Amino acid sequence: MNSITNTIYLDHAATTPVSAEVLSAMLPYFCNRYGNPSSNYGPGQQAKQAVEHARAQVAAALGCTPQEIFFTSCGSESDNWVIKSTAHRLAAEGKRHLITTAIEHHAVLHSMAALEKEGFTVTYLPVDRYGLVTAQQVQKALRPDTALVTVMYANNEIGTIQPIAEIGAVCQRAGVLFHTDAVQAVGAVPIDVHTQNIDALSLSAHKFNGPKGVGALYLKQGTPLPSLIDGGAQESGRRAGTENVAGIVGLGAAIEFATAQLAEKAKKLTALRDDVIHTLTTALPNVALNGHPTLRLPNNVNLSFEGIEGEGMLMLLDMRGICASTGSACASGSLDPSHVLLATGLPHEIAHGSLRLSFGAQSTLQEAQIACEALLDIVPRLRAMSPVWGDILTGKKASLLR
Amino acid sequence: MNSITNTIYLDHAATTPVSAEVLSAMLPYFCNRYGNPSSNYGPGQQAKQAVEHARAQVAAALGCTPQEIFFTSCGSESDNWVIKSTAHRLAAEGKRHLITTAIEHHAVLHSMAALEKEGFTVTYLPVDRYGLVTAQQVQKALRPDTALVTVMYANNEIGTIQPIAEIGAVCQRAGVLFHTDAVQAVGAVPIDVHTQNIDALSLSAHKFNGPKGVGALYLKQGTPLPSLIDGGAQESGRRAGTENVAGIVGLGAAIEFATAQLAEKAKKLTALRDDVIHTLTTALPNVALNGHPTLRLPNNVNLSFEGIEGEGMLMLLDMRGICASTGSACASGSLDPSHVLLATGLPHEIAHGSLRLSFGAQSTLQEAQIACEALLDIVPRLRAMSPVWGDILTGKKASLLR
Amino acid sequence: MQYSAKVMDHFSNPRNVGELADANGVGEVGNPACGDIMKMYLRIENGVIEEVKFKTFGCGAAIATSSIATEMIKGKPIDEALRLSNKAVIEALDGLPPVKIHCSVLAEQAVKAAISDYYQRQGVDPLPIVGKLADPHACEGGCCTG
Amino acid sequence: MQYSAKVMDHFSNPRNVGELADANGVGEVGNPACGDIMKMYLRIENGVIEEVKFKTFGCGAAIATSSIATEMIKGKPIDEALRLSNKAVIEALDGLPPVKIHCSVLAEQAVKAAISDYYQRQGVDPLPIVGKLADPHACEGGCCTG
Ligand SMILES: Cc1ncc(COP(=O)(O)O)c(C=O)c1O
Ligand SMILES: Cc1ncc(COP(=O)(O)O)c(C=O)c1O
Repeated sequence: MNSITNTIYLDHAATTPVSAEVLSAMLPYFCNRYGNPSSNYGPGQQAKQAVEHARAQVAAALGCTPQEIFFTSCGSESDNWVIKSTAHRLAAEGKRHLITTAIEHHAVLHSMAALEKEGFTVTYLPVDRYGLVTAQQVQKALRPDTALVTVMYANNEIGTIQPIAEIGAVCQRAGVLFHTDAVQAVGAVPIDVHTQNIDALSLSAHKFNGPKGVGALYLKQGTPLPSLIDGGAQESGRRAGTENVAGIVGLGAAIEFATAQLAEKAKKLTALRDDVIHTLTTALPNVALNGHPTLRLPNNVNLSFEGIEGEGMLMLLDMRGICASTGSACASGSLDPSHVLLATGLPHEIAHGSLRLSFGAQSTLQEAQIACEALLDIVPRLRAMSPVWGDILTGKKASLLR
Repeated sequence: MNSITNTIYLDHAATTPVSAEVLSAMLPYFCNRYGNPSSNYGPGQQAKQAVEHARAQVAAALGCTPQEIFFTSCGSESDNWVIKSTAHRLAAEGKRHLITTAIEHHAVLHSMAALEKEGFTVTYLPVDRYGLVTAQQVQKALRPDTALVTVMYANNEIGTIQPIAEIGAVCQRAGVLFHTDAVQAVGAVPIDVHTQNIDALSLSAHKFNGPKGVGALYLKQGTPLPSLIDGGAQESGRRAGTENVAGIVGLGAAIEFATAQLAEKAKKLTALRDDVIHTLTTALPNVALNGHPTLRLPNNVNLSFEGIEGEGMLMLLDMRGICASTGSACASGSLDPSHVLLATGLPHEIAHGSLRLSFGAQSTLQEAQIACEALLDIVPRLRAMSPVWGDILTGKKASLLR
Repeated sequence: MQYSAKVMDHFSNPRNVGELADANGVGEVGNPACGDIMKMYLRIENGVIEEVKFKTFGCGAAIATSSIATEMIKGKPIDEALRLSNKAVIEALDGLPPVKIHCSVLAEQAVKAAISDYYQRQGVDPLPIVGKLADPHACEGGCCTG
Repeated sequence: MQYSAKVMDHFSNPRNVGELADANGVGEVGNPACGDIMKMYLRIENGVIEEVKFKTFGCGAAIATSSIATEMIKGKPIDEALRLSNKAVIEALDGLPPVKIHCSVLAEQAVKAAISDYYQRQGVDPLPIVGKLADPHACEGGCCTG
């Protein structure tokens, strides 16, 4: 059972609790070791050492050097920084083309949209029904004026893991900077920036039991990148602002814990995941898995339940203390359902009926079973109210599931 | 005595400890109430309410509405955001001129430098010997193509407080956006954005016993401002990134405490400040106050000690467990001493001999006295080693102090 | 989403769910592609709505507004049911979140669509009585996106 | 600033501080406007540095490098003192932070300037012996900004 009392929290892709170990690593840096790392006296240097220790922890987790790690305030900042600043820098050399995918997080897509407004050209690679892009697609999209390729490591909604090393190799051969938004991947799957040919990588602490409001950008040694936030000489002069020392310490501790437990955690969660998928797809009719069956985050379940809408499912789950997520527009107040689900070719009404369960290090089999039981009750109940489901049952309407 | 054990911390302008009350307000939001404010279920909405409560606390402290407060990751981000995004937005209308002062924080000055590289024109208003600019200077500098005026509320090095309301009135009449970097002022002096004609204001929690890594931008209702960090719909769609809930709660609690205790704290610190200034300037020869004698932050002492250099002072203070700051280049590894001190007309060698003591809510008279006693020992000791001081004593060199 | 207790009640215990085999007026508005569809079944006798049922595919507010709308028109004369405004639906639910306001319009439209259907079946042109209805299947009029 | 224990020792207990009334070689390098000035006083007898004192205005590293440089040349023949390199100064201090490396150059230059002055007072052209010295008062050569 999770620490939000009486709650079964199955939305770890949205955010995770700070683990007790991480919080205890952070605690001294609020009221006691509160020095400014830029200060030369003892307490300042103590804070600086803590920041540098965290930098080494992040570097160790990614297989790079500490000098290649820059702390930011979140995954979104890391994405914005590398995309916008690279585009602006290379525009001077006439490179005004960027490549990404249709299923990126909004931090990437809206950065691209901002650049398009400025006159940049962006290629959005389509994905297959599983949410996959291929290195060949990237290869074909490359142009002489391509400034950057950014492809997310793992998708936050459907959990699909991309062929990062292959895409990185294509970019490396072309001499184009390759960035990956690994916000969902770090702490979940093993990453090595060198063997995977990654030039830049975004991560965010709160996705792996670290605190919210702190992230990092890995940037390959020697890669120029103008600042997004100018000012003081923090982060080797590349990202200004007094360091969030406690947050950075938390990020360092969290990534070290997550990486150490990675294999064990992945094994446990993969079993849990496949169990839940099997239970729900066999016990209920007209349910389909979204995302790839195996090239998938160990903690991600994303299902579409035909004939019903996601917000209602979430509310009925919430009433039982179960936290989940949906790609339905109704839960987000936007016109369209998830751009990710649509990009995989799902019709709108199926996308509206999607549900994401994302497990965490502390999730138990019992929690997963309670959630499944709840859905075995909730889905039929909502379907009984649904005119769409009625039409499918009576054959007036064909099923849209594939 | 401060909570950095055996330390007399007199560098509150650099950063402050998180107060026990603020930390206890934050603590539930790490491991327990860790929901994502964008999530619709209970724990998410609980987090959202905490963020909105903090927004109301910040608004109450500044005299604006909660809808006018946007949380950021630090004062530097707030500065960069309002300056760069306003410039880029108004450039489309042909407004490519900005006005600021010579003594701003680097977050402002380096944002301006970045814009100058893009072809914007920046007027840097000079200051008088006390570090003051006047509304008349702003008035004269305004042009039809001026996009923004930004003048810091109070200077971080010399503590001088600017005539913000008058400058704001000039900008209002001219219809030009007026921003003030109030990172040093919030929690130290009373602020009311309406009566002071402020359109935008930056603040940072760690300067008033809140946590590092969280700040805010006040932006007057109806002011367009493109995002610096694009992505999710957080902060009314203006600043993406999963909210730093614990940090934001800490910012809210800290600003409420600081504002509640403001008058009392200011009275105590002003007395402490003037006592220290009096003690040191009377007991030691060739010492001069930097900044304005009365239009000055209650907690700021900045003195120049002729004939010696600041880093040495800091080191000898540090050996006695006293934390302070200097405008000397030698402490920062830069070629020139503080641009602020130079802008007030101080010769380089006097600027190198500057020392800043900045007190905090918890500072005691005893701590101030220990620091003074230490300086009464340290300054003569360094002067005894200094060929410059020797030459002044023997009359071979004239004093450069005014 | 901050729903009132009333909304939560009608969402979790919706009144009058189902179909009416002997309905003489049936209206359907919304579009599953937009995330919501409301189907309203009426049995009208002597100008009075004797029986009403609904089926809704949609979010919590879609279900709650349908449910309360059926309660508000049940047993009422047609002309009173026609005066059911989305405002009245919102008030009866103790308010709706801003992004969900349009759900109440959808409920109002569903009632009107069912009454129109009733008149049509009676061979009466509904236009002068019910008025012109908005395109019942446009996403812009969707429940969550009004 | 991360100074070695050796630097901290020489900074807080500098050796040979002061002036020499009977110095026969005095060198001054640095510029107070750049934040540092080192003045070195030598009494040279029979080609040997019998006595040495210094005064320094400057940062911790400036004081420490001056101090250790005086120790390293005291009692040494001139030619040995002339071979004092900034590297040797850095090593003797167990290292200096990167931004402070130039302080050691300043200390080396101060010794050379004092020896040049000695030769000049003796009516000997120092150039062939000491070599050309860098502009002793340029900020680029400053202690903290090398
Ligand atoms: C006047 C002023 N502006 C801006 C900043 C930047 O704030 P932060 O370090 O939170 O980015 C500071 C402090 O560092 C400051 O004193
Ligand atoms: C794939 C992906 N990228 C970026 C982000 C943004 O991270 P943050 O909320 O820390 O800015 C998230 C999570 O919100 C994410 O899942």
